[in-house]
Amino acid sequence: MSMLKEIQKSLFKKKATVLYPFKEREKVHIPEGLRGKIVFDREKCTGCLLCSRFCPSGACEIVVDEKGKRPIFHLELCLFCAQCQEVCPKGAIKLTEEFELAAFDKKAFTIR
Amino acid sequence: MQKEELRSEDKKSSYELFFDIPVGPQHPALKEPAFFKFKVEGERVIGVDADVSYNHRGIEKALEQRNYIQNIYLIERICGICNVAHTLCYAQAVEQIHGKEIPPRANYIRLMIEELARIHSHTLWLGVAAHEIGFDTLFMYVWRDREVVMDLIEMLTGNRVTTAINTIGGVRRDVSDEAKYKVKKGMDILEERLKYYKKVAINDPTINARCSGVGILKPRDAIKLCAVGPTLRASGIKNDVRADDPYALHDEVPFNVITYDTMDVLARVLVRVDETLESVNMVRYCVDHMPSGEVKIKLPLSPPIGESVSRVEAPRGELIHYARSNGTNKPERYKVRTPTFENIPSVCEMLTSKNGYEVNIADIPITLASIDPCFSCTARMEFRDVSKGKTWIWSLEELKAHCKKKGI
Amino acid sequence: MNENEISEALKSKFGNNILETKTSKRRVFINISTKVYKDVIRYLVEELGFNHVQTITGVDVGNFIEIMPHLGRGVTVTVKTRIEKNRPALSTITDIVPGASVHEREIHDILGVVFEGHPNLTRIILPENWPEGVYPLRKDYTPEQPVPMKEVS
Amino acid sequence: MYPLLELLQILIFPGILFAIFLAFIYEWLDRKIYAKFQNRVGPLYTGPMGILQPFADFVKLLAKEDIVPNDVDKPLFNILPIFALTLSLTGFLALPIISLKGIISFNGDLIFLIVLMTLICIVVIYAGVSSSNRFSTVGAERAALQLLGYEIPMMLSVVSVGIMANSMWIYEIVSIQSNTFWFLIGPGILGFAIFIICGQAELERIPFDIPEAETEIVAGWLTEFSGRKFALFRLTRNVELLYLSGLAVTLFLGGPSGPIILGLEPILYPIYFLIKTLFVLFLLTTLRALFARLRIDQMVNFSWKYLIPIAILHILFVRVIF
Amino acid sequence: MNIVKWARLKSPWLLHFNTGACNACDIEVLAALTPRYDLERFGALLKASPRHADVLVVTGPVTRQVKDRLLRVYNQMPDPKFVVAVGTCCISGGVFNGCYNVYPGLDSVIPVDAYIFGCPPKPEAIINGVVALLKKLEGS
Repeated sequence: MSMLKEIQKSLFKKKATVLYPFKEREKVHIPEGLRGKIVFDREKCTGCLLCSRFCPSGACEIVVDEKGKRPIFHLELCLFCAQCQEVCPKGAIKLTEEFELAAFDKKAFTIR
Repeated sequence: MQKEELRSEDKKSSYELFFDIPVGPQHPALKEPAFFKFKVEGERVIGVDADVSYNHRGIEKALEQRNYIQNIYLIERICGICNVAHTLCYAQAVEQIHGKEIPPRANYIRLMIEELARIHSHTLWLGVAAHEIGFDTLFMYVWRDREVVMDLIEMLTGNRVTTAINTIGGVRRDVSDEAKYKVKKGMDILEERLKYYKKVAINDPTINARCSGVGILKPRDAIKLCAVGPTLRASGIKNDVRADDPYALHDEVPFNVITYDTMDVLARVLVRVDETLESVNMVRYCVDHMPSGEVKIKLPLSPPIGESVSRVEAPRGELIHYARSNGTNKPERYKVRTPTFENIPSVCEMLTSKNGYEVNIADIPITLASIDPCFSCTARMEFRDVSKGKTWIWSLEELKAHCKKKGI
Repeated sequence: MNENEISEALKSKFGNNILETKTSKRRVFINISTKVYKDVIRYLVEELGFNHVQTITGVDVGNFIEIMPHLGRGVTVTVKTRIEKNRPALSTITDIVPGASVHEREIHDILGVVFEGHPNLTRIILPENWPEGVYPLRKDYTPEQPVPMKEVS
Repeated sequence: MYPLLELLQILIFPGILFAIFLAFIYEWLDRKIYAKFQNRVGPLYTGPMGILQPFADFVKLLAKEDIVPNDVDKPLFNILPIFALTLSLTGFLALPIISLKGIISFNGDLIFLIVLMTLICIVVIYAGVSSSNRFSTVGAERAALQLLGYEIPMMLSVVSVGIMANSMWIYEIVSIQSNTFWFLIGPGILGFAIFIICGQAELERIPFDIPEAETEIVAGWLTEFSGRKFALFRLTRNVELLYLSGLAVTLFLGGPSGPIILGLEPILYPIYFLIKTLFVLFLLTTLRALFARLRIDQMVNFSWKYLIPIAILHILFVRVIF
Repeated sequence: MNIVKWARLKSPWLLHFNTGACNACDIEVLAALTPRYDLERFGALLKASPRHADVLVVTGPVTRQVKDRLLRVYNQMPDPKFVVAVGTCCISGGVFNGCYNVYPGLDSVIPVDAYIFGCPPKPEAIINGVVALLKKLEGS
């Protein structure tokens, strides 16, 4: 009857639930280096296109703007693998710890 | 012709009503789109027919069209749960073609993450198995404690499930001392909980009633049908790629190969729980003995012409990758064979009643679950069990027409 | 039994039919001619005890298709044999190892190789509505994505 | 008596409306306790502490599209949910709550209650068969088998109470208990245990949720019911939960009786009744959290090998004493 | 707010459908029901039969073989119904974009109400997505 003991114990134990979206946000486990939403720094980018070359799912689209070639990141295709961050020689791409990525539009998250 | 034979036999025993019970692609017992069609007679299962084409995504073709770095992430998405085993296997295959050894620290980190992933996979399985037999409380407890290892993986790699840690020539992230401390602390919690779950699995009357004597796979059949992994070890055969064909550092890190010889679902539960305990010890060993140094060597994008076979003991059993390169930055051919694919003939054997061995409808979910099926891995399999030399296949329409004719 | 002993044993048994052997750590690759394919497999399984078929790989190499069963649990023996692409047929090994059945069916599906004597060579992994005679892993097949539905029925 | 008052009693308190209200509260409590056992919180944001959750589920299901599949037996399929609800509510009316007498009370009403319980199960079997879905049919088959398993020990345990009280009238059973309280603490405890186990089977809850086993046969006999009909079936389940725990209280725990202040009976009786039924509910929920689902043959085996012999011995024992 | 709408918002019952995913999203959807996350707080239950469900949670790239079944399950659900696409593969095909057996996104097969990005999304992200969907419905 080891199960009986355990459920008796849990009757008086503190809940394991984190009341996430409304309360107790600070209890959510977000370690350093979590691979979340991409942030792109246009100033550092030199247009070397390495990110696009190594992106496994084609989420980096290359466009030309007034300063030359640059990537646009389509998060609906992104795998959050951080390969672009790894290959970027200038550190222009960074994956932040933001994970709350819900939207009603497929194209809602396009990082420019 | 076959159908007619079936009907004529049906007439002989007209009091028996045959049913098809479809399980999947959407079915609570299988969280994955495989499709099993069971032929049942009352509550007794007399035939099984499986189709796994629902999950075929054409990965092997896609692998030939992407370069070696992109392929890491594609390989990872073959299976989310055993992604570490897949990337490890892939990295080894490519490194073998390169003919290069990776630094020892990288090997230790690889092994540590692999074993953490094994703990994650086995505890996940334990919870799902409990859910299959309706033991929701145990399911909730196991998954609550599983969060410990999920947090560790998230801390070490940056994502809870898809780790993306292995790369060609080493690993992508180093492990800090603080992280090591947290890993050890997490292992202590896990060890205590796992010992408790082992006690529950052995002692609980309802678990025993549901699991022992169910889903028998005899050692002879297991070898004949090429079963792998815990399914094979629960039939009493000592076989583990980590011991037979050591990769990474498995010849240095001590561990035991767990076998049980009762051949049933309970044996598979216990094999997995014990293996998890072994993995806990291996992770501890890795943390203690990790040397310092580099974690990655730089390798050219295009390996030389060559071929290699790489094998890894994934949580579900032996995983094998075959790679052939042609000197460009894309592989010529990349072949993946996953453990579930190899185990499906065995599970069909387990699920067919014959010679005094009875299978109940209620046993289907737990028996299917007992091989820890991962059809996303497999993605390419259909099995037609031949019962009495005939295939039992009826579409729903045919069954209905048949029932109407009989006035049922 | 180590890698070299295996290749020596095979060479002494089959002589000239073993075209080429290559060994590395716990891996043996042997090239054989097609006519002794089944005998080599039988010898490996029944005499040398390599009774586990890890998988069977098929590769499209130009005018030929290469079929490679990988056998063994510790040392992996890869037997390679070539068959013509125009007339892809090979005898089955399911009567020696029943577990090989699924792998042969997979190859039949994706490369169109006919395994003679296979008890149930039917479609495994491709969808039901996949056109006959199209083999996705042949080099001359260019993949195209399915067309999205226009409206929901 | 006063017909208007009686009508009010039937319709509002302690009749149908009260039963439905209480049934919602009980489902909520059941879910909350179950969640607590599993170290979670359960429904939380629907009303205070999530207390309105069952009500929200009910209203939502009422407002959903009601699909009647093509090949079902339409008359049966449509009428059965109403039939099931009516049966369980009728049973509730016979329980003594505000006095020692239920609203429906006549000599021999215990037998009437047993028949009602069996009828609910038969409705379940018909519901499964009428949907002509393979999962439903298997579910109905299992429900029928399970009925064979638990019905006999349950009846035996009820009859043992009748023997102890020397009556089959609930009013008399309760009044005897209110004078002496040795029913549970004495020889009745075995009967109580059997009744609780069989009640769990009647309610189709773990470990006896075999007819609607989610991982095996989707939702069993409930698979094809949607919208309104499903809502009614769920409500039936909840009322049945209330009704069974009420019956256990009535038969073994002295019904609504307890220490009373004269003149306050109509207030105190329902309070005692509630406290006692909550205890029974807690027991039922504990059982649900404690076990895995049995297989149908194991369930029937268990019942015929252990429950029935024990129940028969219990009856003999009780007969010898009284 | 009218009572029917209130009830709908407070009791979203989920039906999980895997269209060929790699299991990562699936286990995260399942994990969202377990003690640490506990989707039941919002009244959400995982239902087995499509007839009982309100929200179809789809994970994985839609493969050729599974498309018809997906449509059938979708049609079996009673109105009003909502579809949530979880994970990159489901939203657009993701890494399988260009594979011969995979449709480019769930919205090319059935209409989708909400998207949850991530590969796989954290269970918190799934909870966040469900709450966002409910908020949107509240406003509409």
